[in-house]
Amino acid sequence: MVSRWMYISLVILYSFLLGPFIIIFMASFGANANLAFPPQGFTLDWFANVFETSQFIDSFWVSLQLALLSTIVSLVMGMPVAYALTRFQFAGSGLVETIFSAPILVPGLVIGFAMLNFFVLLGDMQVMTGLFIGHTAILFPYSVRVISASLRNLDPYVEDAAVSLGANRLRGFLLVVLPNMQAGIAAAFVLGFITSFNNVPVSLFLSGPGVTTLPVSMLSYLEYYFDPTIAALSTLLVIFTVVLVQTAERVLGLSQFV
Amino acid sequence: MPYLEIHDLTVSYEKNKPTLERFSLHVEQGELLSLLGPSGCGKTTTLRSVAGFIKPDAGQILINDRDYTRLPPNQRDIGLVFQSYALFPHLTVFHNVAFGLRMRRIPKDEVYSRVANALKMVGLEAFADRRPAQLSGGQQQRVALARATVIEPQVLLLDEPLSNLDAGLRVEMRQEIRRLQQQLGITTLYVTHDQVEAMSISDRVVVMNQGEIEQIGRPESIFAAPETVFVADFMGFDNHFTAVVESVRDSKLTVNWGGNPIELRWHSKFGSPQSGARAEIFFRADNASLLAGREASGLAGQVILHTFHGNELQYLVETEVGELSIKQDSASERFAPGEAVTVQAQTQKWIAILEDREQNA
Amino acid sequence: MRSHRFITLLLALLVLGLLAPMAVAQDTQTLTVSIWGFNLDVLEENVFAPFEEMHNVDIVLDTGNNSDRLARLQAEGANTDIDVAHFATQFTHIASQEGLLQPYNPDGLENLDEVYDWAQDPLGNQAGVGYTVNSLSLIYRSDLIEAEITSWADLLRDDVAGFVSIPEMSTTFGPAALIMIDRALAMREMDKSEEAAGINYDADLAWEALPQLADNLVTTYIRSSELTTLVQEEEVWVAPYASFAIGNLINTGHDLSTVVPAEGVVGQTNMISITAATDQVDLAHAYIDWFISYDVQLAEALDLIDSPVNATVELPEDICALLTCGDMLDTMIVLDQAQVSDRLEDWLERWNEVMVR
Amino acid sequence: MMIRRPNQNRTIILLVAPAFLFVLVFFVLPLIFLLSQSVLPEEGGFTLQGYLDFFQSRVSRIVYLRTLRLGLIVTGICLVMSYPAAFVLARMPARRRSFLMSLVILPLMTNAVARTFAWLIILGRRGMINQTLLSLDLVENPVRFIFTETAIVLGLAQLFLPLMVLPLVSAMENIPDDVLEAALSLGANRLTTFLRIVVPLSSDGLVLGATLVFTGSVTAFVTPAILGGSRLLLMSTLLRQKAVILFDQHAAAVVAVVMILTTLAVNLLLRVLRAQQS
Repeated sequence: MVSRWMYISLVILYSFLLGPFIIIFMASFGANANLAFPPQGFTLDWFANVFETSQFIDSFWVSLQLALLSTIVSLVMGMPVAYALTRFQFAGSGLVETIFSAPILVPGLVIGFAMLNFFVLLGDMQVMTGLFIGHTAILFPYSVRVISASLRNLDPYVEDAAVSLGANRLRGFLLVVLPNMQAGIAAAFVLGFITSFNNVPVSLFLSGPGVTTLPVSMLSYLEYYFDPTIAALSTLLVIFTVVLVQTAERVLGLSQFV
Repeated sequence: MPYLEIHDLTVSYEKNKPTLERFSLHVEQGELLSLLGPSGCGKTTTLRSVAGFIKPDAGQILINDRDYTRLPPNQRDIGLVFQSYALFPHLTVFHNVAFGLRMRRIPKDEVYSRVANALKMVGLEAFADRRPAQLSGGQQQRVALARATVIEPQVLLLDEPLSNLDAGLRVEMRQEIRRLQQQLGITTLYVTHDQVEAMSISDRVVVMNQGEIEQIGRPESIFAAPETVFVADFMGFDNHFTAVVESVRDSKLTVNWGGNPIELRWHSKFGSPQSGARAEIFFRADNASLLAGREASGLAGQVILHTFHGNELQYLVETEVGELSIKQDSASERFAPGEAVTVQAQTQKWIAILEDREQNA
Repeated sequence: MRSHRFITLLLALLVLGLLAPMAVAQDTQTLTVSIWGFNLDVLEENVFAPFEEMHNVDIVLDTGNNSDRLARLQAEGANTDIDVAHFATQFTHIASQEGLLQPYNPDGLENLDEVYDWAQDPLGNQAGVGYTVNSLSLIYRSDLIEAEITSWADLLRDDVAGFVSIPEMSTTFGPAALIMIDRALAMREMDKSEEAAGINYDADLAWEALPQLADNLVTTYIRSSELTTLVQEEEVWVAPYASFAIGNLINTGHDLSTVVPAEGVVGQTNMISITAATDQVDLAHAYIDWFISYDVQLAEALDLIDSPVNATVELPEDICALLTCGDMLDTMIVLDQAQVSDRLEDWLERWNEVMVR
Repeated sequence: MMIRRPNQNRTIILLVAPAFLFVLVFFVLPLIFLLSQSVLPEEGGFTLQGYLDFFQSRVSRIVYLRTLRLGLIVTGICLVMSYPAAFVLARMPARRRSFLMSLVILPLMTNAVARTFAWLIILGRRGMINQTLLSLDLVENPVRFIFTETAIVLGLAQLFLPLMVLPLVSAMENIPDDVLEAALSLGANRLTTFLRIVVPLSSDGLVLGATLVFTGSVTAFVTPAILGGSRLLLMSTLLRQKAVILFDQHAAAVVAVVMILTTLAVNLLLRVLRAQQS
C-alpha cells in the first residue's frame, strides 16, 4: 500500500520541518556578522555574545520563573478540575469544560491585549504578576486536558479500595491516585512549561519595564540586529528543550503517556 | 442473632427519587448472603452504603450491635472486593495486599507474615513481586480477595466480583471464594446479577427489584418456589403463561391444561386465591414431556423448531397458551418441525403465582 | 520507589519557582528610564553605569520606539513605573498635552546653562530638556547606484525602484521625510527657488507622489536599527537616515555615501522628561542633569551616538562631519511640531491607505 | 467511568471553584471588557461604528481578506505536504514511527522567533535560495522574498505543519490493515483505495488538523511581524499597529473581536463537520 513516491513525500516533509533548524545551527557557528549563506568560517563568538547580552540572561530567568510558576499553579489548580470532570457527573460540567478549553480557542495576541487593558483598568499591577496571570490562564486547557486523560485511565474504584482499607480520602489520593498519575502530571508539566516558555503573543503585551520574556526579547533583538546571535541562542534553546524532554522521558517515563 | 443489620435505609441520588426506601436486611454471623437482581435494583447501593461510600438519607446500619451509619468508610473495618478489582497499578502484589495493614500501622514483620499467609491462601505466594498488569484476570481477583481479607474485616463485601472473568474461570473462582469465606468464617455480602452464581455460593439469597426485596430464602427454596413473578422470571423458569383458577383446595389450586384439570402449588401475597382469579403459571423446560400426535391427556401443540444440546433436545412448541420451550432426553422419541405433539405437564415442579390484589382479596 | 523521586522533583521545582521571583525583587532604589533600545551598550558605559554608581541606584530600562513607549505610558497613566522618559520632540509634545509629564525645575539642573538656548526648553512649557540634536538626511550605496543622489526627490527615481526605504509615518522622522520630499518636488517640478518653495505642512505634492514612491519601496522602517539591518542585508540601497544611526550604518561595511540634499536636512531634538507619576523627582533631575553634562555629551558624541547640545563641548572635525553639529546647526530645517501634530492623526490613516499592500 | 455519589455538589464546588474563579476573573472578564471596548468608544454611548469602520476601511478589508487567504493557502500546503507522509508514518513499525514522530514534535517545542529567524537566512537577498538560484544561473539578480506573502506563507507552513501531521497520523493509525487489504482484494487499485478508503477514514484527523493550522495561521504574530514588515500586515500585526502605534484602543478592540469571531466560526464549523460525520 505504501509506494515509493510516498517515501519521497516523507523526505520532503522532514526537510521542510527540520531544514530550518539545520540552517540555524550552521549560522550560529558562522563567522560572518550578516545573514549571507553559506556561513563563512567558524566561530563561537555568537554564543559568547548570547551570554554577554544582559537582556537575554535577564529574560531567560524571567521566562524560567514564569514557566515554572504558571505551570505549577495551573497544575495545582487544574488537577481538582480534572478530577471533578472525570469522577463526577454534574450539571454544568459542559460549561466547566468549555471555560477551561476556551483559552486555547482565543488567539494569544488577543488574550494579551485584552488582559493588558483589563489590568490597566484594575490599576497598579506588577508586570510579573500580569505575565503570571496571563500564562497561567493559557495553560489551563493543557493541564486540565492532560490530567483528565490520565485520570480516565485509572480505575476510579482504586480510591474507594484505599479508603475501604483504612486510608482517608486525602491519603487515598496521595498514596494511590497521585503515584498513578505521575506520567500524566509530568506530561502536563513539560507541555505547560514549554508552552509558557515559548509563548510570544500573550507576553508581548504584558511585558513591561525590565521584565521581558526570552522569546519577546529575541523578537525585539531582531528589531535591532540581524546577526547570528539569535541563531546561537536558538541552537541553545533547541538543545535545552531536547535535554528537558529527554530527562523527563528518562526519569518519569513520559512516553508511557504521551 | 444478626451480625449485620440494615434498618429502614433510605438512599437517593436525586431528590425525591429514592433508590432505596426504608430498606431492611439482616445477615447472620458467618453467613454468605447474596443480593441478586438486575442492574439498577439497588443491590450495589446497599453494598456501598454498608461500605460507607454512600451516606444514607435515613436509616441505620449496625455491625455486631455497633452503629456504623455515620462512620467514615476508612474507619469501618470492612473488606471490599470490586468488580474491576481496583488493584493499585503502581504497587506490587505484596504491597497491594499490605496496604490495609500499613494503614493500620501493623508492625513490619507482622505485615510480612500476614501478607504471606494471605497470598498463600489464594495460591499466589510466587507472585508477590509482580505488578497487577502482569497478572491474569483470575490472579488479579485473588489478589483483590487477599487484600480485602488480610485485614480480618468484620464484614466482607463483594461487588460482582466474577463478572469480568470468562465462564470457566468464574466457576473455579466462585468455589474459591466460598472456600475462603467458610475457612475464615467471615460474614459476607455478595452482590451479583447472575442467579446461577448466587445459587451456588450463598447461604441465603435476597432477590431485589427496584429497591425492594422480592424474596429472601435459601437458594433451594428460591429456586424451587419463587414467590413473585419477578423472582420466577429471574430464576430461569423458561415457560410462563396466564391461566384462570378453577378451584382452590388448601395448598393446591386447579387450572385447565388442554381440557384436563391440573393441580399446582401456589403462592399469593394476599391470602387464599378465589376461583376465577388469574394465576401466572411457571415451569422449567425439563418439567414437561412431549408425546407424538394429539392425546387427550395433555395440551395439543405443534413443533416449530428443535435444537440439539448433547444429551438433550430442546423443542419450541406452539400451543394455545403460547410458545413453550421443552427439553427432552436425546434418547427419547424425536419430533420434526411441523409435527403435531401433546405436551404433558409434570406438575409437581410447576408453580402458580397470584399477584393481582383485587381478584384475590 | 519511583513516586518518591517524582514528588521530590516536583517539590524542588515548586520551591525554585517560588524563590526565584524573590531573588529578583530586591529592595534597592530604582530609576525606570523609558528609552529607545538602540546603542544601549554604549549608553550603559557612558551614562547608566556611572550614574548608578554615583547615586547608588539601579536603572531599569523600558525600551521601544517612541510610539510603543508612549502607548504604554498612556495605558498605564498614573500607575506607571516609569520615572523619566526619552522622546523625540513631537512625542514629548503629545505626552505633555495628555498630562503624562511634569515640568522640570530649572534650579535642579546645574548644567542647564551650558545648553544651547533652543534646547533648554524646546516646547516652551518645561515639559523636557533637549539633550541631543539629530538630523534626517539621505544615505545610499554609491557602488550600486550609478547616478548620484542629490535630492529628496531622487527616492522616486526608477533606477532605485525596489531598493528604497523610508521611515513609517508613526515615527519621529516620518512626517519630516514626507515634508522634505514635498519641498523637493516643489523646488524641482515647479521650478521654484528655495525660498519660494518654503515648507508646505500639507505636503500635497508628496501625498500625490506617494503611491509612486510606495512602488519603489522594499518596506518602510520603524526603527533606525531596522534600516541598518536592511542596508546590511543589501535589501535597501537608498533611504533617509537619522544622524544618530550613522555609526551603525558605517559598520555594515558597505560602500555608503551620505548626502546633504539640495533641499536641506531636517533637524530635531530628543528630549528627556519627568513623568507626572514618578516619586523620584530629585533623582530624575539628577539623571537629566547628568545627561546634559559635559562628560556625557562629549563621550556620546565621540561614540557617534548623540550630537551634543552642551555648548562647551568641542568636537574634532571628522567627528563633527558625521554628526549634527557646527554649521549644520544653523542651516538645518526645524519643523513646527504643532503644525505636524495637528495633521498627524489624519496622515496616519492616509499613510496606511497608500502603504498597505 | 463515573461513580455516582449522592450529596456531591459541595465537593464539586470545592474542587472546581478556585480555578474556575481564576479563569472567570482573569480570562473571561478581560474578554468581556474587550468586547465592551469595541462597542463603547471613549466618547461614550453604544455604537457598532467601530465594526462598520473596520469593514468599510480599504486597509482593514485588504488585511482581513489577505489573512484569510494566506490562512487557506497555508492550510492547503500543509495538507498536501503531510497527507501522503502521514500515511507512510502511520503504516510504519511502532519503534521507527515513534522516533520519527518525536522529530515532528521537536519544532513545536521551539519558539516561533527562532524558527522564523531561519527563514531570514533562507530567503534573504544573500540567502540560501538566492545563492542557489544565482549559482545555477537561473536568475540574474537576487529575487526578493523577504517582505512578501511567499515568505509569510512559507514561515507559517513550517510553523504549523506538525499540527497537521499529528492528527492525520493518529487518525490513520486507527485504520486497520484488514480494511486496506479488503479493498485491494475487492479489486481496487492503490490510488482508489487511498482515495476511497484512507481519505474518508482519516477525515476526522484531516478536519481537526486543518482547523488547527488555519486558526494558527490567521492569528500568528511572530511570523508576519518578522517576514512581512510594516507594510504587509495581517490581522495580528494590524491589531498591534492599532494598539501601540496608532493608540486607537477602540479600533484595536474591534480587530481583536473580529479575530476571536473568526477563530470561533472556524471551530464551530469543525464541530458541525464532525457532528455530520458521526
